[in-house]
Amino acid sequence: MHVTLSVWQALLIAIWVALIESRILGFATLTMRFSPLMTGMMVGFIMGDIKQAMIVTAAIQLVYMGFVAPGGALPAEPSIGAAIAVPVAILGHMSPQGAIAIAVPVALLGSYLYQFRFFLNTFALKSMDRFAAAGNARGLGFSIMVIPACISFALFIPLIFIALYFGAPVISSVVSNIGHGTIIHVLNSVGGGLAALGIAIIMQVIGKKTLLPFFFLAYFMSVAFAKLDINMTIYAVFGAIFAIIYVMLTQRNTDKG
Amino acid sequence: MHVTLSVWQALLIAIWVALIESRILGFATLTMRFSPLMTGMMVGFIMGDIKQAMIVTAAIQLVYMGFVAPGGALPAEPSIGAAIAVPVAILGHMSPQGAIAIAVPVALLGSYLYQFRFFLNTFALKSMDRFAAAGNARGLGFSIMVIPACISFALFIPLIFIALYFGAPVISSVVSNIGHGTIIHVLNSVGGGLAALGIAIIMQVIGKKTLLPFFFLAYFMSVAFAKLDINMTIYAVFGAIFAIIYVMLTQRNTDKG
Amino acid sequence: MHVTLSVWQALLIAIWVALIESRILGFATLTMRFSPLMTGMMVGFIMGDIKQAMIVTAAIQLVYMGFVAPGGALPAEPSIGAAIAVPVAILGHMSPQGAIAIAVPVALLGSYLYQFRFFLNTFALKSMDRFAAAGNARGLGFSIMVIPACISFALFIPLIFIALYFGAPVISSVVSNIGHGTIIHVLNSVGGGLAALGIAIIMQVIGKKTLLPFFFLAYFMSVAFAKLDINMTIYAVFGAIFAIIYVMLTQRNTDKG
Amino acid sequence: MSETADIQATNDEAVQEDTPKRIPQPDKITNKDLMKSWFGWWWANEVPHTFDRMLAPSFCFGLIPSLKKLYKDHDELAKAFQRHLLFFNTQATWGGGTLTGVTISLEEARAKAMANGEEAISEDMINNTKVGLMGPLAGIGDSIDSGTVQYIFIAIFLPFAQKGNFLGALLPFLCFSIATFIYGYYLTKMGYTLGRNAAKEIMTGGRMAGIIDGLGVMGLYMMGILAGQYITVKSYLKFDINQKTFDVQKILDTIMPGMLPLLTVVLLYLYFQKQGLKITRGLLYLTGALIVLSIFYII
Amino acid sequence: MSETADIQATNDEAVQEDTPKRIPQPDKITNKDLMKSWFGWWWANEVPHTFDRMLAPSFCFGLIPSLKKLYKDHDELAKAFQRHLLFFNTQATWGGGTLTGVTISLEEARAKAMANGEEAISEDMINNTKVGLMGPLAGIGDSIDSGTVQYIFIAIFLPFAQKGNFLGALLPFLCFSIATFIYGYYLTKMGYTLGRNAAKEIMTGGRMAGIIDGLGVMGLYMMGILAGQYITVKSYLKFDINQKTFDVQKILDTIMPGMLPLLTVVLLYLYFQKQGLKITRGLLYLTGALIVLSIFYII
Amino acid sequence: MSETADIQATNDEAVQEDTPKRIPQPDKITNKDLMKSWFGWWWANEVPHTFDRMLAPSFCFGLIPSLKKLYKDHDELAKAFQRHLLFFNTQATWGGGTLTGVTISLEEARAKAMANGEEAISEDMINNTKVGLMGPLAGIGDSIDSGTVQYIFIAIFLPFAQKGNFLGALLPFLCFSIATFIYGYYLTKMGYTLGRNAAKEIMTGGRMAGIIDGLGVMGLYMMGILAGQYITVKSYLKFDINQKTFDVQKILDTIMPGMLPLLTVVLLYLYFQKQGLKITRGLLYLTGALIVLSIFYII
Ligand SMILES: OC[C@H]1O[C@H](O)[C@@H](O)[C@@H](O)[C@@H]1O
Ligand SMILES: OC[C@H]1O[C@H](O)[C@@H](O)[C@@H](O)[C@@H]1O
Ligand SMILES: OC[C@H]1O[C@H](O)[C@@H](O)[C@@H](O)[C@@H]1O
Repeated sequence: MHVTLSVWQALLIAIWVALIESRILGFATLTMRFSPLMTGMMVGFIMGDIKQAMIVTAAIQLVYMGFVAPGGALPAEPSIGAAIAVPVAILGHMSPQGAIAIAVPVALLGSYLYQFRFFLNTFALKSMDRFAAAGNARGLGFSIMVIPACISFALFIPLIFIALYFGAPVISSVVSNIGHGTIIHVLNSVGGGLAALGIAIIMQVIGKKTLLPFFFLAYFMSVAFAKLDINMTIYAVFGAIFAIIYVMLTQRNTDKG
Repeated sequence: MHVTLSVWQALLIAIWVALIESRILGFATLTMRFSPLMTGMMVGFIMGDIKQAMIVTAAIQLVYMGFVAPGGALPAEPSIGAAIAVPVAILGHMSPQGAIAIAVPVALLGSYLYQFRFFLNTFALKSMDRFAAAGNARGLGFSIMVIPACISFALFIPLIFIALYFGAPVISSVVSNIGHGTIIHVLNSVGGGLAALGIAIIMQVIGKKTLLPFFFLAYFMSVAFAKLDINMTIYAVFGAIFAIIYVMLTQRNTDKG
Repeated sequence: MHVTLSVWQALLIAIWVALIESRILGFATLTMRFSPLMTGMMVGFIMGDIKQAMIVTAAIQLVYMGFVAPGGALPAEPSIGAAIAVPVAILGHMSPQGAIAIAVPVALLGSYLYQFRFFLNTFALKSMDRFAAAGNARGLGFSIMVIPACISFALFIPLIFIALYFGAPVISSVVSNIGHGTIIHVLNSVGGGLAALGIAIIMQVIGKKTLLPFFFLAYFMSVAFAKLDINMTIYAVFGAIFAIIYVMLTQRNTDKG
Repeated sequence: MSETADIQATNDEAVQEDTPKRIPQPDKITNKDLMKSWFGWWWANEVPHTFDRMLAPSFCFGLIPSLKKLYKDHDELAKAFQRHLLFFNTQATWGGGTLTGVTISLEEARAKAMANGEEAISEDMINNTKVGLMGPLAGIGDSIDSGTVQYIFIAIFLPFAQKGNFLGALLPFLCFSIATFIYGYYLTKMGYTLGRNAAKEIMTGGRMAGIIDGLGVMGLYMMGILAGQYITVKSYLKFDINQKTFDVQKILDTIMPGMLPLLTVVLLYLYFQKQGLKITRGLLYLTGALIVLSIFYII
Repeated sequence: MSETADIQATNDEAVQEDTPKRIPQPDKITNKDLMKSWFGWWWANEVPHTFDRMLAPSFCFGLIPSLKKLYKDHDELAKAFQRHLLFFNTQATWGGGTLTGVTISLEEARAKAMANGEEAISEDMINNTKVGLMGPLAGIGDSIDSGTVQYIFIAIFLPFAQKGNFLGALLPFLCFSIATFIYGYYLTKMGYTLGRNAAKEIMTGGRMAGIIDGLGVMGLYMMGILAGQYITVKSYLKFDINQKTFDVQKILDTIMPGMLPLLTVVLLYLYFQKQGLKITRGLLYLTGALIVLSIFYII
Repeated sequence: MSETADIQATNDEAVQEDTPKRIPQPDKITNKDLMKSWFGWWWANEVPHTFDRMLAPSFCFGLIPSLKKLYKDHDELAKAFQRHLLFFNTQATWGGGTLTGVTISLEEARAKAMANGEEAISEDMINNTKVGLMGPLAGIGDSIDSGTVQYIFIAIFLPFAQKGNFLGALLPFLCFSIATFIYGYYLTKMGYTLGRNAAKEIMTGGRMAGIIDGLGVMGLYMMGILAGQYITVKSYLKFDINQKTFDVQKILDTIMPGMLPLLTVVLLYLYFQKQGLKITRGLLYLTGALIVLSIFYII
C-alpha cells in the first residue's frame, strides 16, 4: 500500500490541528475538538476528495458520539484521530472500519499530547503574574493568549506534520500490527477511566459534602435505569426538580429560623 | 349501500344521546358519555340486533380506552360517535374497522357540539343570579336544571335525528371520501391537543406555583418510564407518598416555627 | 423402586439436620439452613456419592435462591428438604427435577417443624428468668443454650431418622401421589404468604408510623420497576440516600428550632 | 392563590359586608340532609356547565336543601345562594362529595355562631377553603374515577361485549354508577365530619394549610401524569435537504422526549397566569393554533 | 414507639425503682471482652428463639461476661441480666453486633456513674436505645446479609456444585461464615465506640433521634423492597360467566399490581398495631387464613 | 467549602489588606463592555489551560476591558487582575458567561463604593461568590452544552456526512458555535443583572446560599449522571478453577452493577479531599494505576 502526502498537504493539516488543539479559535473549537467532523472535512478539501473523506469521518464520528470532558479530561482527541486516519484511509482506499482502527489508537495518543499542553502552559504563568502585579493589561493579555498559543503550535505542528508526511505508512502498519493487542487495551482502559478525573475535580470544586447524596442518587439512577435509555435532558430536568424541592424545603427553615 | 332508519328509530336514538349529553341523568352519565358501550347497546335494542351492535361497539371502545376529561375537555364524544356509526354499520353490514372509521370523525365533531353547549348554557346564568338574589330556592333549582336541560335537548335531538334519518348514507360516503385526508388529521390533532386545556385549568385552579415542580416530576416520570407501562394507581400512590413526605417535612418547621 | 438407607446413614443425616435446625453452631448455621448446599454435601459424604449429591442439590438450590427470613419466618426449610430428597434421589437414581418435587413439599413441612421449635423453647424461659433473678450467670447460660438445644435434638433427630429410615419409600410414593394436587398448592400458598409475618413484625418493631411512607415507596418502586431487575444492593443504596436526605432535612429544623 | 381570588373578585358582583347579624337558630343537619345534598350535586353535576362558572350552579343546587335548614333568615339564605354560585369546578365524588360535606359543616358553624351572636366563620373563609381544595381534589378524583375505576370496569367486562353480549355494556355502567354513588356519599359524610372538626382550626389557620399543600402536591402530580399520558401533540414536519429527509419529531425526541405536549400545557398555563382564567378564549386560541398548525402538517 | 413500650411493660414483671445505689468500681472493658460478648451472641444467636422473647436470651447470653466485669454488685448484676431478657429481636451482625457494642458501652457508663455516685444512665434509656435501633438494623442487616451477601457467594460458586464438586457447597458456607463473623466483630467494636461517644448525648436527647430516624427510614425502605420481592400471594380464582373466563388475578393487576402481598402485610401490621405484638396469634391467624383461602383456590 | 478556600490560600501569594481606599469614580458599564468581556472569555477560553490555575487566566483576560473602566486607580487595577488569576474552572457559557456578568457587577459595586468612600464588597466576597458558583454551573453546563446540545446537532446532520456531503460537518459546527455564542452572551447579561440585584444581598448573606445550594444539588446530580454514563472501567479478570471459568466482572455485577466506575471516581474524590486539589498528581496516579491494572488485564 503506497501512501504519501505532499509536503503542503501534510503541513496544512498539521496547522489545522494546531489551530484546534491550541483552542486559539475560541470556544467554537470545542466541537471541532470533540468531533472528527470538521477535521475530516478539511482533510477532504486539502486532498481533493471531500466525498470519501466525509464518509470515512462519519464512521469515526459514531465511535465518539456523546464524549464530554467535565473538568478537563477528554478520554480521546477525535480530531487528531481523524487528522491521521482520514488521509491514510483516502490514500490507501481503506474501508471506514479500517479507518476507525487507525483513528482510535491515534486519538488516544492524542489525548496525552493534549494533557501535555497543560504542563507546558505552566511556563506562561510566571509572566502572567508579573504583568498582573504591574497592572499591565496589554502584557497580561499577551501572556495569556500569545505564549500558550505559540507553545501549542510548536508542539502540534511538527508532530502532526511528521506523523503525516513520514509516518502515514508506518502508522498504518504499526496499527495493523498492534491490532487488538495489549497496547490498545491499555490505551482504551486508560481512556475509559480518565473520565473520572474531571468528574472528581468538579465534585471537589462544588465542595458541599452534605450534597453528595444527590451525586449518588444520580449515579444509581443512571445505573438502575440504564435499560430505559433515558435522555440526558430528562435527567437534567430531574436534577433541577430535586434542586428546587431541596432548596424549598431547606429555605423555609432558614426563613423561619 | 342502501342505508335507512325508521323515523322512530332515529328519534329514539337522538333522545338517548340528548339524555346523555345533557347530563340530565346525573354523574352516572359520565361513563355513558366517555364510553360508547351503553349507546351501542341501546342502538342494538332499538334496531333489533343487539349482538352485532355490541361487537361493533366493543371495537370502537378500544379506541377510547383511557380517555379522561380533566377540567372539562374530552377530546372526543365516543357516545355520539357510536350513535351514528353503529346504526350505519348494522344497516350496511360493515366490519367493525369500517365502523371505527365512521365513529372517530363523528366523535370529534361531537366534541365541538358538547363544548358549544357550554356557551348556550351561559344564557341560564342571568336567571340563576336573579333567583339567588331573591332567595328563591325553587326558581334557582329550576334555572339550574331545567333551562340547561332544555337547551341541550333543543341542540342534540334535532341534530342527531337529522344526521341519522337523512344523513346516515351521506355520512358514510363523506367519511369514506375524506378517508385519511387532511380533515381527519386536523380533527385528530385538535383532539390530541385539547386535553391540555383541562389540565392547564386544573393547574391554574390549584394555584400553588411553588408546588409546580411536582407537576414536572410526574410529567417526566411518565415520559421516562413510558416503556415500563406503569399502572395509574401506582403513580397515584407515588403522588400520595410524595405529598405526605412533603407535608411532613414542611409541617415540622411550621410546628417548630 | 427399592430405596433403603443403613441405620447409621439415617442417624448421621438426622444428627446433621438437628445441628443445623437447633442453630447450635451459631450464626454460621444461617446459610446452612437457608441453603440446601451444605446438607446435600454431607449426604453425599455419608452415602459415598458426592458428585451425584452435589448435582441434585444444585438443582434444589435454584428453587431457593433469594429466600430471606426477616423477623423469623422462612417460608421453607431447604436444608430439611435436601436431607430427605437427596438420599431418595441418589438411591432411586432420580433426575434432579424429581428430587425437587420431593424437596419442595418436605421443606414446606419442615418450616412448620421449625416454627414448632419456637413453642417448645418457651419451656426454657421460666428457668432463664429464675437464674437471672438469682444473678446466676452459669445457670443462666445453661438455660439459654443447653435446654433449647436439647429440645431441638429431641425434636429433629427422631423425626428425621424415622422419615429417612422408614419413610424414604413412603415419602417418594406419597409425594408422587399428591403430585401437583391441592396439598402442595396449600403448602405453597402458606409458604408464600408467611413471609409477610416477619416483615410485619419488623415494621412493628421499628415502630415509627410517620416513616411508613418510605415502606410504601419502596414497595411500589419494587413493583413498578420489576421489569428492570434492579439489584438489591442498588435498592439499599437508594434507601440509604433517602434516609440521609430525610435526616438532613429534618435535623436542620431541630438544630434551628 | 391570587388567581383564585381574582376569579372570586370578578364574579362577586355584590360585595357583602361581613358584620354577622343575629339570625334564627338553624335546624340540625342530619344524615338525610347530607344524602339530599349529595344527591343534588350528583344529579345536577354537569348539567349547567358553562365556561365562566363551571360547576358552581350544580354545587349550589346540591346545597339548597341544607342551606334552607340553616338559614331561616331570608337575606342570609339569599347571600348563601349567591356565594355558592361563584366560579367552582371539581370532580364529582372526591372533590364534590367531600366539599359538599365540608361546606355544609362550615355553613352550619357560621349559622350557629350568627344565631348565638358569636364571632362567625366569614364568607371568605368558607370560600377559601372550598376554592383551595377544589383543584387538588379534582386532580385526584379525575385520575381515580374517570382514569382508573371507570376503565377497570370496562376492561373487565369488555370480553362480553366482544362476544355480542349486552352485559358487556350494562355491567360496567352499573358497577361504576353504583360504586361512585356510594363512595361519593361516604366522602360527603367524611367531609362533613372533617369540616366540623376543622371549623375551629380553619378560623385560626392551623393545619389546614398543610392539608391543602399536600393535596396540591398530589393533584399537580396526577396532572403531570395525565399530561404525560393523554396529551398527544407531535410534529409531522419532514423536509428534504440534499435527498436526506429530516423528521422533526425525531429531532425533538433527541432533544427531549415529550417536548410538544409539555409545551402546549405550559403555554396555556402561562396564558391563564397572565390573562386570568379566561377559559373560553384559551379554548379558542388553542383550537385555532392547533388547526392552523395541523393544516400545514406542522403537527 | 408505644408498641415497643407495650412489649416492655408486658414482659417486665418486676418493675425496678431506678434510684442508683453505690456499687463497686467496674473493671475496664477490653477488646477481648468485646470479642467474648460478640462471640457469645454469635453462638447463641437463634438457639433459644421463642415467639415471646425472640432473641433476647441470646443477646443476654452474649452480654454475660461483660456484665460480670461491670457489676460486681450481685443485685445489680441480676437486674442487668433481667433487663436483657426482655423482648429483643434483630439481625445478627448489623443489628446484634452493633447493639452488643452499644449496650456494653452504655452499661459501662451506668456502672461507672453508680460507682462514683453520679447520676447514671437509667435502665429505661439503655432499653430505649436498644429497642429503638433493633428494628431498623434488622431491616438493613437482613437485606444485606441474608438477602445479598449470602446469595452472592452462592451464585458465584454454584457452577461448582452443578458440576458435582463439593467446593460448590463448602466455599459459599466458609466465605459467608467468615466474612460475617469478621465484620460482625468490627460492628461490635464500632458500636462500642459509638456508644461511648453517644452516652452523654443519649442522656440529653440530641442527635440520637436523627440517627434512629434515619435508620428507621432505611429499615422500612428495605422491608418494602423485601415485601415486594418475597411475599407471593396471588389469586387463583377464575370463574366463567357466559363462556367467558374471569381471571381474578388479572383483574387485580389491572387495578394495582402487587395488591395482595401488600394487603397481607398491611393487615398483619394493623393487627399487631391494635392487639399488641402477639406474634404467635398473628402466625396462627395468618396460617389459618392462608390455608382456608388456598384450599378453595381463592389464593 | 474548605477545599476551595485552600485553593485560594495556595494561589494567593500576596495577601492584601482590605481596608478600602478612596479611588476615582468608575466609568459606567455598558452592554458593549459586557459583549467585550464575554467575547474575551469566549475567545481565550481554554487557550491558557493549566492544571494549577485551570481557566483563571482566560477569565481574567475577559475581564480586562471592564476592569480598566472600573479601576482608574493603577494599584486597584493590578489587585483586580491578580485576584482573577487565582484558580478558576467552569464551563464556557452557563458557567463562564453567567460568572463574567456576575463578577463585573460585583466589581462595579466595589469600585463605586470605594469611589464614594462607602463600605465596599470585599475581595473575599467576590471570590467566594465566583468560587461557590463555578462548580455547580460547570456540572450543568457540561451536561447541556457538550453532552446534549453538541450531539443533538451532530446527530441531526450526521446523515449528510454519511452521504459524503460536507454540510454534515459544517452545519453542526456552525449551529453549535452560533447558538452557544448567543446564549452565552445572554447569560452574561443575565449574570450582570442578577449580580446587581444580588450585590446588596451578597453583602448581608441572604438567599445567595440557597441558590448556591440548589445549583450544587443540580451540579452534583449531573456529575452523577455523567459518571454513570461515561466512566467505563470494567474487569477483564477471568480465572479457571476446576475447569470452571470465573468472570470477575459478572461477579461484581451481581454484587452491585456499576461498582468499578464509582470506585474510581470516589477514590479520586477522596484523594483530592485529603491531599488538596492536586490535579497533576491525581492525573499521574490515576493514569499509572490504570496502566498497571490494564496491562495485567485486571481491568
Ligand atoms: O467542567 C468544566 C470545564 O472544565 C474544563 O475547563 C474543560 O474540560 C471544559 O471543557 C469544561 O467545561
Ligand atoms: O377536572 C375536574 C372536572 O372538570 C370538569 O368539570 C369536568 O371535566 C369533570 O368531568 C371533571 O371531573
Ligand atoms: O429480622 C431480624 C431477625 O429476625 C429473626 O430473629 C430471624 O429471622 C433472624 O434471621 C432475623 O435476622
